[in-house]
Amino acid sequence: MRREPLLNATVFLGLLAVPLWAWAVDEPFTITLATRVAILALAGVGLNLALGLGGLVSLGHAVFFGIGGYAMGILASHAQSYSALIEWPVLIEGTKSMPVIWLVAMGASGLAALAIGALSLRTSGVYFIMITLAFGQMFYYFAIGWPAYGGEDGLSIYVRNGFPGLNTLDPIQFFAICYVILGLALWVFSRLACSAFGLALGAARQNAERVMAVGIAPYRLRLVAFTLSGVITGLAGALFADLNRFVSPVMFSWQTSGEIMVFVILGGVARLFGPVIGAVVFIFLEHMLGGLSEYWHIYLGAVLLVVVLFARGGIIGLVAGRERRHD
Amino acid sequence: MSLILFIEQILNGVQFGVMLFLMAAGLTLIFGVMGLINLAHGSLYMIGAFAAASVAGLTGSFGLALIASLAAAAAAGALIELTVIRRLYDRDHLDQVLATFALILIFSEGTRWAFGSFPLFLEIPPYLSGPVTLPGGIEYPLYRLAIIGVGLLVAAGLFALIARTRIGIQIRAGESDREMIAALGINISALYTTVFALGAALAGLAGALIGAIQSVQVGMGEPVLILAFVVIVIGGIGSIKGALVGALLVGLTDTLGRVLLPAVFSQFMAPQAASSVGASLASMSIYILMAGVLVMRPSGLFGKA
Amino acid sequence: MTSPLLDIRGLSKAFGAVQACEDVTLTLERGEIHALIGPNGAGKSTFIKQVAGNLDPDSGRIWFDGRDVTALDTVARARAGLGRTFQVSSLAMEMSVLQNVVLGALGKRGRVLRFFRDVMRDAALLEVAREALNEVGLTGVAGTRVADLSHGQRRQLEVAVALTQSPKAFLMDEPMAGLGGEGSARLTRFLDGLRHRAPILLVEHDMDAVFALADRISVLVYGRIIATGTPDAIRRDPQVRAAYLGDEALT
Amino acid sequence: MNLKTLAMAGALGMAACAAQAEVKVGMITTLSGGGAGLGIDVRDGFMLALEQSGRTDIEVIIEDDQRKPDIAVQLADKMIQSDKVDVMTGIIWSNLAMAVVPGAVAQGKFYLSPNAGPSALAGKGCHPNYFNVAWQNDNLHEAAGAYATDINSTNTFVLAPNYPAGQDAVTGFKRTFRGNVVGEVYTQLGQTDYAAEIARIRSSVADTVFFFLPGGMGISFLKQYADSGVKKPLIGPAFSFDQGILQAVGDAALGVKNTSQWNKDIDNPTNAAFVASFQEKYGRLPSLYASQGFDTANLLISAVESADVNDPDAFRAALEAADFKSTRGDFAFGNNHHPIQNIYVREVIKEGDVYTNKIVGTALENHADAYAPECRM
Repeated sequence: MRREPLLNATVFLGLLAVPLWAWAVDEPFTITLATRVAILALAGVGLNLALGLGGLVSLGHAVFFGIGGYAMGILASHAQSYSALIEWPVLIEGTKSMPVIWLVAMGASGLAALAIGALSLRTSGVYFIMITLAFGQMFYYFAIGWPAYGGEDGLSIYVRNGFPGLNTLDPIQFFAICYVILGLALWVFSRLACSAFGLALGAARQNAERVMAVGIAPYRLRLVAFTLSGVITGLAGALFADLNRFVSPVMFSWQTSGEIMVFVILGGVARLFGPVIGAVVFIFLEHMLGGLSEYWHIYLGAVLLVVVLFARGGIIGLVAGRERRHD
Repeated sequence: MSLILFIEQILNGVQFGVMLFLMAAGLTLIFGVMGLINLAHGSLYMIGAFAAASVAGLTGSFGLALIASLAAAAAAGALIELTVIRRLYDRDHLDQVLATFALILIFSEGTRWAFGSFPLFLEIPPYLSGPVTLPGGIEYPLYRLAIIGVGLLVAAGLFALIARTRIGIQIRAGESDREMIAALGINISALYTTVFALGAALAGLAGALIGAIQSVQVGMGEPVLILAFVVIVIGGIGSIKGALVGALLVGLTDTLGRVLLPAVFSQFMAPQAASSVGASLASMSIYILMAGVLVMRPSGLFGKA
Repeated sequence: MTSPLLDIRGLSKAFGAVQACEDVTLTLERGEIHALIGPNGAGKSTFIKQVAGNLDPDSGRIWFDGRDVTALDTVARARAGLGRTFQVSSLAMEMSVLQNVVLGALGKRGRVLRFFRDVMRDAALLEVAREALNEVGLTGVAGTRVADLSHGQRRQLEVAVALTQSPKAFLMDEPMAGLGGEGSARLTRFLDGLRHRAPILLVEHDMDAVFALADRISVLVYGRIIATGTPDAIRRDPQVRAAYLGDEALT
Repeated sequence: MNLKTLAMAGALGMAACAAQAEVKVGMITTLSGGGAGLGIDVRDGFMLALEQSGRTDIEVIIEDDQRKPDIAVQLADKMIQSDKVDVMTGIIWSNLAMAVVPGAVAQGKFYLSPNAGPSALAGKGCHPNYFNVAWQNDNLHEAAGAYATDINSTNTFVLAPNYPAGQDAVTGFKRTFRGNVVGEVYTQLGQTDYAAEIARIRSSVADTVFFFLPGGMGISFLKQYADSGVKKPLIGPAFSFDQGILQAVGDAALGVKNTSQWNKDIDNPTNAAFVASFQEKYGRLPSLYASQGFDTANLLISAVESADVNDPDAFRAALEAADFKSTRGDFAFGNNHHPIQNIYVREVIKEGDVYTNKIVGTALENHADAYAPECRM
């Protein structure tokens, strides 16, 4: 039995079992935590597409996370106050329907990723890291200074948005939605990874010269990957906003980008379940260490340092050994 | 805006740029020689400021405080180079980013643990405080002129170090070809530790100098760090000249953006809205500048392609 | 008589004061192996990069298969049918041997933006890929990670990837580099048969291979072609002897 | 799960574990990272009052929000869902309050704000279960405007960060200021260099400068302003002049006028006892945040004494009565559950080696906030 699939299955079922257990014993906060893990893992799956498969070290993925969040916040706040979003040239109303919000979030973050990617992918290496960071900062300062939707105060939505046939206010039902979406995203990721696109993208990460010499343009591949990545992270942002019933510019901050990246690296870059395991461990650490000391960031830093220095390939690498995805 | 005010604002931009240069020089040196992205550079800046504030509090001497800042930051730099950083040279940027991010967490909370949550006190020494009148009737704080002076001295010193000295030759060799320095029989580990400590000392000096006119507190390093990264990316990573030009560009863009953009918007908007929109755009201006430079020149102004 | 498949005219490239390539004119006819030789620093790499599309020439034009490709980039030239192998093996090191050749097959067939079908189960691509591996004799290591291959096997894989492209012409940059005598001999035999499928522009240091294989040889010295001709003619050319080839090399 | 639970049973300390607490209080505040000083002061003031009351039936669960809205929301969910708290308190920052408070009160919890008072919660968004023990955000700025008017300032220059609280500050100041605003500048949030702004102040015709720059921003501005040689008097709200910050500013702050609803020299027995006991227990002078934490706890204790928290209407009425001894002297709530109080003008002085404030006048008497009329409750 290969250890990585076993680990993946354990984690994925565990992520289902814990909230079900919490539901049975009426510990709703544990369900909320599990939901948080699922959503952050989803954001990580998005980043992993660019970072893991494409080798694109983006320190600006908070942009898409934030756009997804604000898509939810803006639509729901207009629905909440019964004011139209746009009256001219066509009347667009707000909405409290999750599926509509998701589509808007994915569309908007995808467009943003397309535009940012088109410019950023002209650079590479450190320059790419920094230009994506710069775009993140632009959105961050814009959101803080933009008074229409709350500026730094953000937007509060009093009631969680609805999904047909479900009561989203019930923690376990909202968890179910997030869990299913995470599962779908993982499935999409696994398909992409072994598709023609995934092969070419991976090859472009390892050796762009080779890919060009066989007549494939890496720029286009990377732009598509970056856009898809933004779409998934944007969807996570919309769910995250719904979990908290709140959005704020913090979602755009570079620390948010950093945290999403930490999930991916902690779990294992380019591994299917890397972001999931990373998010589980991160949230767990946050709660364990946060209880130990006010200065728990010291311990978090130490743990991260140990993982980077001594557990190359992240936690999955530690447990399951070096990646083997060959026929 | 009067000419005098405009010149004063240009001076402000230059001073801000020079301050950024002190941070950026170390970053770009470390990247150029070792190929390392050091997010913890902001922590070294903070350590310099805290060391200076502590020593100034004990001895009352600003000179000793500056020496302490150099020493403390260099020592902290050498320490992390020996224990952590040197394991990262042959890693990819991703690992470097994460490991040095972890160092930020450790340094920030460690400093808070040692010094508490309240800002520390560090003041301008009496002989440098207050304004002086420049030709043309411009009143300008002496201390800011001193910062410009120190920054330009450091720049000149760095150029001389790299162009003239033995270690400069080694640094240049290291930038162009890492295997070559090994072949030349140079002790690479010692060179790397030295360069890292030098970069750290510059950051510490910047922290101490700036701490006197700003707030010495935990977390003071990260905003400056991001700006310093913007600087070296605009200038081209690894280039000291690029860092200087980039720093001045960023300093001037930021200062003039803050001054001019609200004025521009007030031509056709209500004052409060104009001021607010102008300020928003001003805070985005340097990032727009950076994105623009990179789109035109993907390796910065003086970077190697 | 048809026009040459690859027709390079008056190519020049300078780096500052250094003229790395000066008025180079060279053709590749269908069915031939045309070797380019020259001492180190003669400008062979600069020349190859211009032909492949990595470097823009200062002046001169490149015609390929009746088309002016001077303005096209590497990707477009590869798509036009120029199959390239690199001097230093340029492969996706973390992938398997089979994945590398499938990648080659994929490039030629251009259906990269397929997101859901498992590419390693695509029968059409696999057939091309396995055929190429078979030709170079790498079938046995199809599942091995490239990083775990020997140097010689990587050289073979370079050629296999180029084969999957079914190119109209091969551009091979020192394919024998680092191969032992036995490996060179085997590759020489293989290339000998390949010329009938597509002509080869061969840059090579291994003189045995060059003189065994080439229909024509061009000699590049200091960025200029000083002679072009059959191996025999080159062997006898006094200018070549004087400028480059030592007497022993020609006997 | 409750590793962070700080069970507090009055003077008995750890014995709380065994006691059956009647009232559970969830405190979400900022204890780590930037701005931790404010949260620590609120917490310490709050716990001091609880300890002095000797009550064993109030259990306090304290959590650190790291100044992140999403963490604050998550903690609120935990406290409401798992810990099943009755009353919540502790939040320092308006943006975090806006993230937590509407949801918490909608779920039937009481929220007592020890610091943040965003206008959205004072006007149309007021709620029967929301009480603000500190101030509405505009109050201290309104007092600054009133003071500037009192000293016959005709032209003033205003400076605030470009975020909602900054824009509110300027709005509040303008509401009571009768002179001209000749310059209005919004700075970047977290900005550390104010040379460009100071140059503009120097060249303007303003005779006073109003600034709202909380935390490290204020320290930087004050130091740079003092060094610039510009002599125009500064006026600001107390946030840039609390005990923690003043020591880092030093002489640069001396003589600056600032407005506050509290100071350690307000003359009443409660305040004198508070200042003395706080200093004794924690070894530092209390800040206004500590006083707000202290008052919040005493308000809660007064309500617990006279009503059962499980009877929301009675408990609410007990809170509205505000029958407790405030460090500010008389204390009363307006119709929107925000304080009606005096706001004083203080001046920064040096007592021995310590920089602190003394009250030099009263800017506004029995002042209610401007949003109260919009509150229908």
